Amino acid sequence: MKELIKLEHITKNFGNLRVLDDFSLTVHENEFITLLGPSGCGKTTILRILGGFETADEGKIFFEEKDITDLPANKRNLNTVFQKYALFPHMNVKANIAFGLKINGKSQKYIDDKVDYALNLVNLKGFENRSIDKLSGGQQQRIAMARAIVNEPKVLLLDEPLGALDLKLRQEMQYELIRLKKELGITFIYVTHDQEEALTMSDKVIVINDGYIQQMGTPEEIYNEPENAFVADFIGDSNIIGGTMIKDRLVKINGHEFPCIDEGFGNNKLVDVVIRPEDVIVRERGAGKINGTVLTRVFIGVHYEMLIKSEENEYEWLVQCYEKYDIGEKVSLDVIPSNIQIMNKPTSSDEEAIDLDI
Amino acid sequence: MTSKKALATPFMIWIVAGTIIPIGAIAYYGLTDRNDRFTLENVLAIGNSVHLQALWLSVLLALISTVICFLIAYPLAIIMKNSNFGKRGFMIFLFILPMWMNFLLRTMAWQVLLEKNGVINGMLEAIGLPGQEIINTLSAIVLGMVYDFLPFMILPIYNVISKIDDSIIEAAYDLGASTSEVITQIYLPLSVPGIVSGVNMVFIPSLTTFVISNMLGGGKINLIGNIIEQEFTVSSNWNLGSGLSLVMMLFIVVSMIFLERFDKTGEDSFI
Amino acid sequence: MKKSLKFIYIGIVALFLYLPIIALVVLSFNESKSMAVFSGFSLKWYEEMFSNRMIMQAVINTFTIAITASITATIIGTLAAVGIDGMKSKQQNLVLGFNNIPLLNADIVTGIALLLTFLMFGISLNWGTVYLAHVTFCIPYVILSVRPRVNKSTNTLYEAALDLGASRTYAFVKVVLPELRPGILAGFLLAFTMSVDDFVITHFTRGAGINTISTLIYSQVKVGIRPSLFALSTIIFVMVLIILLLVNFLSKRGKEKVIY
Amino acid sequence: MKKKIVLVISLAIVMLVLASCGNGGGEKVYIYSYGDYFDPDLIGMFEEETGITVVLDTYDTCEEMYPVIKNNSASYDVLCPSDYMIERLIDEDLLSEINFDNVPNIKNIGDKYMEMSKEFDPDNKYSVPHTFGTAGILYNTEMVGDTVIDSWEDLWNEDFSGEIVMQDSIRDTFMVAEKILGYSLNTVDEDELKEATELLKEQKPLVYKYANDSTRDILASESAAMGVIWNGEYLYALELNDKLEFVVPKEGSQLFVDSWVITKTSENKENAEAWINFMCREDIAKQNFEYLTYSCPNVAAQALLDEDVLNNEKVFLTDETIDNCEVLKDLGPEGNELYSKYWKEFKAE
Repeated sequence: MKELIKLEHITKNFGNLRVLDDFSLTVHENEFITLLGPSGCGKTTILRILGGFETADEGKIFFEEKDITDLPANKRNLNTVFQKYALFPHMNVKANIAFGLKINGKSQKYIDDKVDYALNLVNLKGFENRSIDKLSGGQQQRIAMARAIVNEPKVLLLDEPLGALDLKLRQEMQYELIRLKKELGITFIYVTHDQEEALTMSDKVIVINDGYIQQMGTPEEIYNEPENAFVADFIGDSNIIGGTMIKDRLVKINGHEFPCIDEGFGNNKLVDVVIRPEDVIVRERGAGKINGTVLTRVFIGVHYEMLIKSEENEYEWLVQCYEKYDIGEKVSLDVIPSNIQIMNKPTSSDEEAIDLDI
Repeated sequence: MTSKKALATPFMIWIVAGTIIPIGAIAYYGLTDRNDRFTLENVLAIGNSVHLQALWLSVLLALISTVICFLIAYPLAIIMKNSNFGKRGFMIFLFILPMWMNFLLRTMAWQVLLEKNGVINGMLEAIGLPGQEIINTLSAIVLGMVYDFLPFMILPIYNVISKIDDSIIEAAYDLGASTSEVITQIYLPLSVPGIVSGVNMVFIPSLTTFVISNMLGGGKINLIGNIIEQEFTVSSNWNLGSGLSLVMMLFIVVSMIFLERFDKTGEDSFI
Repeated sequence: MKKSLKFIYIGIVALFLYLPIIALVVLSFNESKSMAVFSGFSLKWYEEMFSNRMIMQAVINTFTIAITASITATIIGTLAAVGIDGMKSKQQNLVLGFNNIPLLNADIVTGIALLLTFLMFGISLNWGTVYLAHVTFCIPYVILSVRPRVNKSTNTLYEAALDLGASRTYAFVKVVLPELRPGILAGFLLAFTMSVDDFVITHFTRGAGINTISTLIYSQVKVGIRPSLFALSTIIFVMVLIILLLVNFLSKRGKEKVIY
Repeated sequence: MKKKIVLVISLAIVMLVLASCGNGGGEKVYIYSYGDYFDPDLIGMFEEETGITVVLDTYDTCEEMYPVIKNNSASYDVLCPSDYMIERLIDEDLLSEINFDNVPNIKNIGDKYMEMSKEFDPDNKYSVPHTFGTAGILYNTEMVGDTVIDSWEDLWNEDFSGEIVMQDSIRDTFMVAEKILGYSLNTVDEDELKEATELLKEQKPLVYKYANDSTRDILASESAAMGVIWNGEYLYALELNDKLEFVVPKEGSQLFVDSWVITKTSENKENAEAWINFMCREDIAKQNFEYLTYSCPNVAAQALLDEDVLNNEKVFLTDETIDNCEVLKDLGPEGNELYSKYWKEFKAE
């Protein structure tokens, strides 16, 4: 795939606060890329620098190998779908969608056709003359999309576009976005703090925290092989516990040795171990390695979610399973080797702070 | 709910005593002659060439000042909106503070500044420019009006503009609009309520002032406000003065209708 | 627009607004009475100001009228803002229309109308007539700033308080009023400012010997104003400046506390 | 029930306010005079001597004062209007006779001036002269150069365009034009008035400003070369700028007498008389003259003044000058309306 956008060594400060620090990223053509991270992590700032609403303090931006670092927003061939849609309240639906086309001096015929096409695409045919404040949130969202795509941008920047919608609508719109992406065949750069959204839609997810990229990869990679405690904790629920890598393919957790599939950490090295709650196997007492007592139990639809307190070191395991165990019941836990994910202990003080939080 | 409504009772009494009755009083004086007989003469006196000329001059000067105020205030409001936080509060402060100096004194200060041998001419001459003779002319009055009423244009416009979501402006840039297109197609239509109330708050006082024309016009220029004021003081023909006031109220009614037309936000933006 | 260009623009407008004020402040320290020449630094106008009874009386009048009128207007206006909320929308529009009249009406017309009314009812002009006139034009400002705060949430809060067993008065005083406080405060300050700065309406409704700072200045403008009035305005201006800076400073401190 | 309570409270507030409008206790005298027309220190002295509190208000022109008195919109005790206005107030029964038993110092006022007063107060029953004088041209000797200033017509000299200051008061402004045309100051002939109006309109482009007492400051700061002003301002103007000179034009001028009078509605008449008596005391009149520099009709006070001031013909006019001057008379309602009409027409130009 061809390289489309390149961010090189971007640094951005707001006052004394460093939001982005030496941030580099390459986006390829026709990718659906998601910047995922907690609020304040710098993901929106990246999008705004791309859109031309902020200027980076240092670093360069290339678009199709041209330096666009100093190009103002209105000259960039990319369009943004804003968090709260930012529709023009004094214009009707059609005028909103036609805005960019009119500015670019397109013919009336072309504009009419384009607006028709865009409204069709977002399933809002016949809404041309509605006024903006008469639309529901989901409809406004679609108009915002339509307004951006009629300009045929090479890249669409989406800043938490589904944040203001309710759950049901949000799920619907996720499918809608995937469909749109396929039909348009352009690059989407999507910003969200919702990991489910990120995993559902993207080709590539970039997890960001404190202005740094924590991990980059396909949704599966991110979920199954988190590279550090932050990613593991941020993406889905996890049990993150300290352990010792005795040798390749053998790790000691809670005083018990578990075979695993990771290599290259060295011998007798302290590591972090990530085990997803659904990967913990609950067995009758004695049938597993770690002994524990069921503390709480909630039924959440498909399965039960339980906290099980380990007897050896009081660690509380988050566990999901289909069988029902009573509170106070004594059980044993086990994990199969491929579900054990080993990570290096964080080295920077920043990440230690995160560790403490966990 | 009825008990809640009753809270407005003192206000209703005040409306009757402080607004309705006084307007009735003006109407009564305006529609009668010295002997309390009904007449339309005082109202129709606006057709008198002297009055008409003063009215025409007042409308003209008020229009000019309003336009100048708008042209100064609008870019300022946009700049104020886009300045960063700390500065924003400071700037509102900067433009409100002068209102705390008595406006008569501020106006009079212009007299001092513009006097033929005044401060401004002194400065101009010091840098080798010819002195300007604008004191006691129409320009001096316009300057006084712009000076006195500019904050009343800045504040309502700023109020409306500051409420425009930044992302709407960014969206317009994002869609390729240039700065001038953003101003004409986004800022202007969205700030109409503020503009209307700003225009009202500059136009009406400019139209009816007698103080500024008195202080800066050198007694050479009579605006309709001067005529009415003089009917009440110098000439003591209160009936004529009231009749002309009734005519002035027409303008106010028109401006009220204008305000009514535009969003209620216009009302809030007085503050 | 370039940043420096913005700066220059703001600077020019600010200069335009402040030039006369600077001139007045400078002249208040002028040795000579003449407004054309600065003949030397002197504090004599400040001395004269404090020893001149007319000026002191005008200061007292200005502030007693402003304080009493704006307090009265704040009470009536706040009650009205809540009361108006309980009206049907047609009634609301009518009442608000009347409320707008003193705001939009030319000062000169308002002043004359009040003057004629006082005389029609045989009320001789005095301190009280000025007070009544000021209350009249202050109320709309209070309503204007309080009304936006009277909305659904205050209604819900009021009902919630009733639901929890509060009496109507208690609910109003303890629940609704605190909710309206910023609006009330803004309304009061606005009314106060308008009252202090008013000239035209006072000019028409003032009685014998009732001068406010504005009318005193006007009566002196033609005779040749004495710099002691510049001194007075300078002092008021500086006081306002200090108060505003203090308020600003304190509220900033307050905000920081909230954050940390 | 609630409604009634609110109603009662709001009425109570209104009543309270109305009640508080009454004046506080203590003896008072309400004075309404031209602005800056006597030494402000005198107020304190008077209060100390008599225990009467002075409440002072000022006006700029008599015309401004008249409607206030006429409508009794504010009640004053003592006024200090000019001659023609006193006549009008007497005619309209707005003044009360002064009890001269309470004003023994009336003896200090020269007979000459009491005689002059008879022009507008035929029996000397209502008024006590405070100042008198005439209008003339104050000019800057340097700015006018070689031009000799001795006629009202010099105010129409186009060489001084934009450097001429005129009075901004109906009768005083018309006076200048009427004198040039050779008409009486008190003409009510519409044709003559029309002619005067035309003359004033013609002059308007040359005029820097229509001003009242500030004429002195404008000339002192050399923003204008000449202006119409009262002779009483001359000494003070000279202090500010020694290039100034004053002349009473040869066509003759207006003679004014400004006198203390007491209103019909006065509630503090004896205090008012005490004030007038105080102002007539020789030492007070002298102090006031030194402050005001308007010619004072108080003969006893004149005796206390320096010779050269007394002999200054610009301050204490010669009989010859006085004879050449005319006193303004009240013109009656029609006459006043006629002046108003032409005044407005001239202003609208």
